Amino acid sequence: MAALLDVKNLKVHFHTRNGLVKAVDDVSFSVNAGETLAIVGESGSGKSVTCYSLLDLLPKPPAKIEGGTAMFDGEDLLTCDKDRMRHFRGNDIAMIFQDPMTSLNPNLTVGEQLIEPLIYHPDKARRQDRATAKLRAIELLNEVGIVNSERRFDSYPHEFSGGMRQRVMIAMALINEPRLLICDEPTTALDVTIQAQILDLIKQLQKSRDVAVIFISHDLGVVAGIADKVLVMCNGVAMESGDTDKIFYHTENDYTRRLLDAIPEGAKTMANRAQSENLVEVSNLRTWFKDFSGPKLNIVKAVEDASLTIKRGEILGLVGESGSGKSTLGRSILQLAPTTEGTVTFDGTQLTGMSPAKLVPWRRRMQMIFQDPYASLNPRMTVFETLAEPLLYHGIADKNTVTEQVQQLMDDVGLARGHMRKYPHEFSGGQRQRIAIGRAIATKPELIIADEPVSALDVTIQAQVLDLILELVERHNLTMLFISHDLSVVRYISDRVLVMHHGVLIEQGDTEHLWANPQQDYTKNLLKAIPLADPKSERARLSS
Amino acid sequence: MLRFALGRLLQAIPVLLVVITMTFMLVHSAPGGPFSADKAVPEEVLEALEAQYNLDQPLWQQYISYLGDVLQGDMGPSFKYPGRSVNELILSGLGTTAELGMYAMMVAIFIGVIAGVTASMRPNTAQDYVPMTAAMIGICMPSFLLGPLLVLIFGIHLEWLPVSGWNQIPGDKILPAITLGTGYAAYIARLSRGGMLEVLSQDYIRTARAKGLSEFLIISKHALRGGLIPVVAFLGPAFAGLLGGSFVVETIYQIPGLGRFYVQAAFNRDYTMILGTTVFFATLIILFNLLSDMLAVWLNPKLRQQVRGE
Amino acid sequence: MNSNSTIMAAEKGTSLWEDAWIKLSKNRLALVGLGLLIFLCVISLLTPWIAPYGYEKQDLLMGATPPSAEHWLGTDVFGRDMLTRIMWGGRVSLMVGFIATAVALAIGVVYGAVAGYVGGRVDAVMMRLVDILYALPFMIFIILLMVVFGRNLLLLFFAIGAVEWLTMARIVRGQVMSLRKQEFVEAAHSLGLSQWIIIRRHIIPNTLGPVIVYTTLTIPSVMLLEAFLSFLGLGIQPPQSSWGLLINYGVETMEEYPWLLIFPGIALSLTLFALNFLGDGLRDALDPRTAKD
Amino acid sequence: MKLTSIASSSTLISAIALCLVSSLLLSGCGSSESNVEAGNRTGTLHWGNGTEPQSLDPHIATGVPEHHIIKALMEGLVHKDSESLGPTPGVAESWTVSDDGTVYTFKIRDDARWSNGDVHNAHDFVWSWWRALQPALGNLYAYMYFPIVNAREYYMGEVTDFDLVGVKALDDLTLQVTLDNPTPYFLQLLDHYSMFPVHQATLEKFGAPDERGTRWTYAGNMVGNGAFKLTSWEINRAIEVERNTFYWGNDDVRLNKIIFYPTENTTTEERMFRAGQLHYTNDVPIDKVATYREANDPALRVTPYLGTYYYRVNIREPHLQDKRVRRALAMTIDREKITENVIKAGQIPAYAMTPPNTRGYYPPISLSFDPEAARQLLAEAGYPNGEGFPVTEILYNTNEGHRKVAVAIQQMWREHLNIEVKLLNQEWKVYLDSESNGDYQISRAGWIGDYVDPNNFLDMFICNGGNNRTGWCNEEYDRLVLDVAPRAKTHEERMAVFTQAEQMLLDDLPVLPIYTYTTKHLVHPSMKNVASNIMDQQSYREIYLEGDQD
Repeated sequence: MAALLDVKNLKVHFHTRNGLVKAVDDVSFSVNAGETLAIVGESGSGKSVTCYSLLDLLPKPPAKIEGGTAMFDGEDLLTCDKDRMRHFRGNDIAMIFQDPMTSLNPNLTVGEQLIEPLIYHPDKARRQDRATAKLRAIELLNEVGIVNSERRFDSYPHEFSGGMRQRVMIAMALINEPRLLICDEPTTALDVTIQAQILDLIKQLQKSRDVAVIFISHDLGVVAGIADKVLVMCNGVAMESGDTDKIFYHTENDYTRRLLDAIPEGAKTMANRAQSENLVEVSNLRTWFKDFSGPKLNIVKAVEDASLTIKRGEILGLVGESGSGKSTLGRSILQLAPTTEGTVTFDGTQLTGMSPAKLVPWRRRMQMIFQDPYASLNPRMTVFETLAEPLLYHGIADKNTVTEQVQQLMDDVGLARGHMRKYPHEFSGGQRQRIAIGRAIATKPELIIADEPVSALDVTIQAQVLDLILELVERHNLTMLFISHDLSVVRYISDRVLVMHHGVLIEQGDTEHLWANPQQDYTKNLLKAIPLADPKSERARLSS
Repeated sequence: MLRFALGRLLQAIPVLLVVITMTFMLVHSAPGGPFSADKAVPEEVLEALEAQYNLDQPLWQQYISYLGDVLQGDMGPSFKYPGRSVNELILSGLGTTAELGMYAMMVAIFIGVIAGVTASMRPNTAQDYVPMTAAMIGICMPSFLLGPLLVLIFGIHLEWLPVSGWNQIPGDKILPAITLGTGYAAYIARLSRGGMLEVLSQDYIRTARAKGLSEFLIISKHALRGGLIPVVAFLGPAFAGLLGGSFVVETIYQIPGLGRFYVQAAFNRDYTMILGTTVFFATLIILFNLLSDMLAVWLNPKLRQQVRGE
Repeated sequence: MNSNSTIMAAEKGTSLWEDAWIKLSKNRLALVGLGLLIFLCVISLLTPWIAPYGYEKQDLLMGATPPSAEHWLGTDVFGRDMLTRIMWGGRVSLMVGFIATAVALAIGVVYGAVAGYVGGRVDAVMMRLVDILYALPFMIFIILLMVVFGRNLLLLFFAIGAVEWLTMARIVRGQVMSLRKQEFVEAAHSLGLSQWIIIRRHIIPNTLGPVIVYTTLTIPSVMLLEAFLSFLGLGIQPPQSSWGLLINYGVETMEEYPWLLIFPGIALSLTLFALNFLGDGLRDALDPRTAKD
Repeated sequence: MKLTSIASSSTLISAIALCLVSSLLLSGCGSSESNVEAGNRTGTLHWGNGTEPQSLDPHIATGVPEHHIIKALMEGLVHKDSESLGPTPGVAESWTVSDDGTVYTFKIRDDARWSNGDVHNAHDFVWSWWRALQPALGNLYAYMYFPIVNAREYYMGEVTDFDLVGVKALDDLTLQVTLDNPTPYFLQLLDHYSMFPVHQATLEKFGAPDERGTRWTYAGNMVGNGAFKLTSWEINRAIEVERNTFYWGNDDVRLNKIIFYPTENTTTEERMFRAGQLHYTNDVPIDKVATYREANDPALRVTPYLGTYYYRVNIREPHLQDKRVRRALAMTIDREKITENVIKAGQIPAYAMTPPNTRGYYPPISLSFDPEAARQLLAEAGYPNGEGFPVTEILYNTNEGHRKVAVAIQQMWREHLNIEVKLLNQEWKVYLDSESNGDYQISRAGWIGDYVDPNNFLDMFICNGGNNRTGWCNEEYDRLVLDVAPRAKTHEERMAVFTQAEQMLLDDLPVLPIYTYTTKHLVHPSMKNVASNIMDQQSYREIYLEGDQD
């Protein structure tokens, strides 16, 4: 039988002011009804572009489809006119996007957005009035697992959690009973536990509706469970494609291999260098925020009564899902967030209640690495300026020595010296994070608090940065609080682990010990939810 | 919401007090009294007059008594127009100016938003540059130039519209509204363009597209809401400024509005009138800033619910 | 991205401004604007030597003649050569425009940045102060200035700066409020940098975009404001003149002697466009994220 | 970026496009019938009246705009003939003057009524004049009464009993006024609004008689004795007066209604006229006058005005104390050029303070444009070829016309005397302040006569006179103007005295006369019986409108 969607030799080029970029170069694949194709690749591999081009969602210019065909049910998506395309969109082919936070219009109720495909249906015949559309929508909301959906129908997106929003997105995609569902990294922005649920949901729905699914992801672990076929892309070129087991168990392609290897697995390989002495002692720390954003002030209890110690030389992992308050805890320790109660002691000195001026010498000794390497670098400062600033400010270097020291740092974090005068935007995410790390270690600190330093990076890059961090910790004899939502990463890097939930530290222990027998149910669930790059076990887990 | 508004209004009180005090000192230290004229005014007459308006009292006494009156909502008698109270004069002009301001705003928003949205739909194409360049000119086109131009074209030569007055609808409202509105239209165009560009790059617009909605729906239903928030923020100050700045237009078109009083009062050294109008406009500025902030809150569902939740 | 110039830049070790220049020099429109401005400035500087007539040389019998061979842009009611008047007017207008705006810029940016960055009560107080200044009767204020300090150009700059900086402050404040929450500012904070350094190095440079755009719009309106102040007696006195004044007089007689309005108008508009193109160019150039092409 | 070039070119287009769009939106809603057409139909006169009147109380009002309106609402004992300006009967149907010219006896017409129908008799005048002389009222024109016996004394509080003031009601219809001296122009004064009667009952209804600005002048409250009565007063919009049916001369009045518009912006006023919104404009923008003249459009009416435009010289300034310097300055002002080429509005060059033919008075001619002689004088004064002559400042209040004259004169002095002259314009009130504080060197000034008599121009310059402000003082001059002239027996003798006095003024030149004012109006052809006289007085009783014009 003919495949539902058959893409042949797709070529998409971007004509930017910086010249031509071959985003997708001669890629072919096909999907049948009821089948799931996973397109895997790192950022810039062209996996998303491939799918956007199918629905003509690319900004033109700069994008231009240079060639190829995409036969959907006998019609070429690439050549059909706008009106025809509107018939496909949301009707035969639906799409789910990566970030549910931004993919829903914050100004409209979810209900309104849900029924739009029905009430504004491209062909008048199939349009429905609001009332019937609403019933349909509510029914779907139930189906995707949103409780008391009648009431939720009139709520706004911000009233839903990330996972819930993604469910809404899915409902929205399915409302016109599409035959092809394109999921663009639908779980990347979600916590592990939620991710598992969503994957589950998608798989069920596909079974029940017998739709074709294209599942885009950068994480082989995620797709292992649900994909029938896998297409691996890199720099716009198809590296390898075939059915899942083949790709995972007998791949011939080095790139695919590298992807698989990059997935952090197993315990930390390095020795625990923790010393007896406590570098940081936190007792009964409490951080509350006054939220002025609204006309009405409401108090956010980000951290409740946290007590912990960080031993000199150890890497302490801090895991928790988004909103658990782990970042706030980190910032509170550095006195970047105003603490409400409790004390933070650094190397025997109490930091809480110190005046900003007094803190300056201490700040030099404790640094932070932020999650988003894009936002954490001043876009108007070159690498040199960024790295030189702390050196000069803290008098570590002077005018003459600064250049050399900066180059030192760049060597340390593995950046080519030639790039010294470049601006952040000229670097890839990984390189940026290296710059950020460089800035953090510039002041020769003793403590570094790393807030999700790798979660914004591709797997392969992630692996490199993790190794870099370990290496630096070794060389500079650093103490580190490593905050992450990704348990595999935490396990890979940290000696000891704290688990945080709703602003409270619920469990802690040596990493392997905790992995072996977690006490709290919450922790157990977390550990269960970790996706593995092993189709068989994953399938088992999902179907269970 | 109430608490929010009340808080802001409380802040306004000291502001107004300072405004009154500073203005009071300004006007009383300005050269030339309210009664100086090119024909010499005999001493005894001058004394008689100053006695009539307690100008013979020491300054601080005048200040205290003035404050007292203002607190009771009485802005005192006008010096320039014997027998007319400042309240009376302000009231007589307020309606007109407010009306003028409203029409001007309507023009500004209508033209501005359309131009801005059009421009934002195809950035960096002629469809963008043309309205934006026009906007640039509009911003810098002084109304003392635009006004006469319009009058000559539409009033004198084409004879489509009256050249002055404030009696018929819409006849003699149109030219003033355009003259006063253009500058603001231009600003709004720039703002709405910026806002729309911002919003159109959002993911949820892409979602809407993927849903198969028509471009029109996407713009009107999904984009405008968020895209016009900067405009909303601008409206408050703009409207206040527009009322204050209506002087030129009111003079060109012989409109009996507040702007003329505001300026004439300064020229006439009509102390009470200057104070009155100043206080009045200060209050307007504060009120409208508050209003547009509240509107902005209202447009944001998240904040709105917090308000409801209260 | 276009690597050559970047690498070159890297070796040469360019600063933000040098980069800006590299990029600006590649932006044709901006260059046109810049050229035009320089041209206007040079003209005004050389006016005393190159002006075809004396700027106050009257010929009452030649009053208000349209453009002709000996008077390219015609003459005003006193028979003074319009071209000369405009050239001399340019000296005043450009000087007022640039200096006054610079004053407004300096005050506004710093004030707004501080208010926005410190936030909280300080911000509230500072902004209320702005409200107050907005509310005060400008004309009386000017008249007083004039009486207290007498007339001179410096005062003019001060007076104009005193009003123009208010809006500037508001714009900058808005920008800073959003910047303050950005991670790189927090990073700078975690490095222990002092507030002032953070404002100077991390906040203000990132507000440049809107500030530049607003500035390009301010300069022309400042030139017009100058005319109004001159009417109140502050600022320049006849027979000296400025574009603003010339335009004001021109409006009076725009039916009888249109050229008295058109030519000064053109001069002002030219400046306006030049500024606008240059402004947009600068904004892009000063934003490293836009490629250097 | 490339496309921007398109943009810049299409700028104008788009600007125009904007205009067009807007015009389309609003085309078709032009007003059908113009004010003038409607007015001609209904006998309504649309009158441009300068600024918004401050007050319509004849004893408080000061300006010309007020004058125009009050003249419609009230009248005095006599009128001025709109051509000869000679006295004609007003509320008084006749009068007699004693041989020594100091006692006037007026016969009030028995059909005189107030606009509310009340009887109007001699007692009204006595009361009104008593009121007008109350110091608390702050009547700027009180001096109009000063020829009357004891009026000045009463006003100054030296006399407290009003019965001693020379005004008596012999009976209901007979009013007797006694003067200190024969005052030939006294009858004229009676036509000045400051001597108009006011309705006692109405005033007392709305406050104390000497209370400033009560509401008795509001529409609905006001009761007058003029040909029209106030029907509406909308601030900054319009003042409407309608035919007063109780007016004794009502039968001769032909207008039914007059609407006075506050048109302080002459440019706008002129456009209103062109758009048919006005029958009569208060003024004409100076730049427009020339245009109308060249087109010799009959609408333009330019008439000499009883007023002089001149420069005050501050005698207190060291280098201006020398009268040779002042003469030199006076002689290098090319008045013809100024009137012909600069203001071009038919003004007449003035070489003396008093305008020519002020009730038969012609000022002495001793001044002329003579740069040669001027340089000579300046040299004698110690400034050969202007060397060492201090920088001198001309002060004027912000105004297009003043600016033009000043710029021209500045240039003339530089050219002919080679002296450095600066201009200084100030906002009106500031200018008044500096001038009355003597804080100027040379300042622009103007004087409009209150009544047609040289006295009104010459008594300004008595020592420390309120309107002198030059610091010039000459006892002999004062004696002539204050003592000799009033006692003069015959008209000729009196004029001779004034000539002598003015000659002194012209010898010393504390003021530099520049030109005699003209009044400039645009008059719609349908407006008939428009008077043209040096007082710029219109008689609404005579004006009428004729439809179907143009």
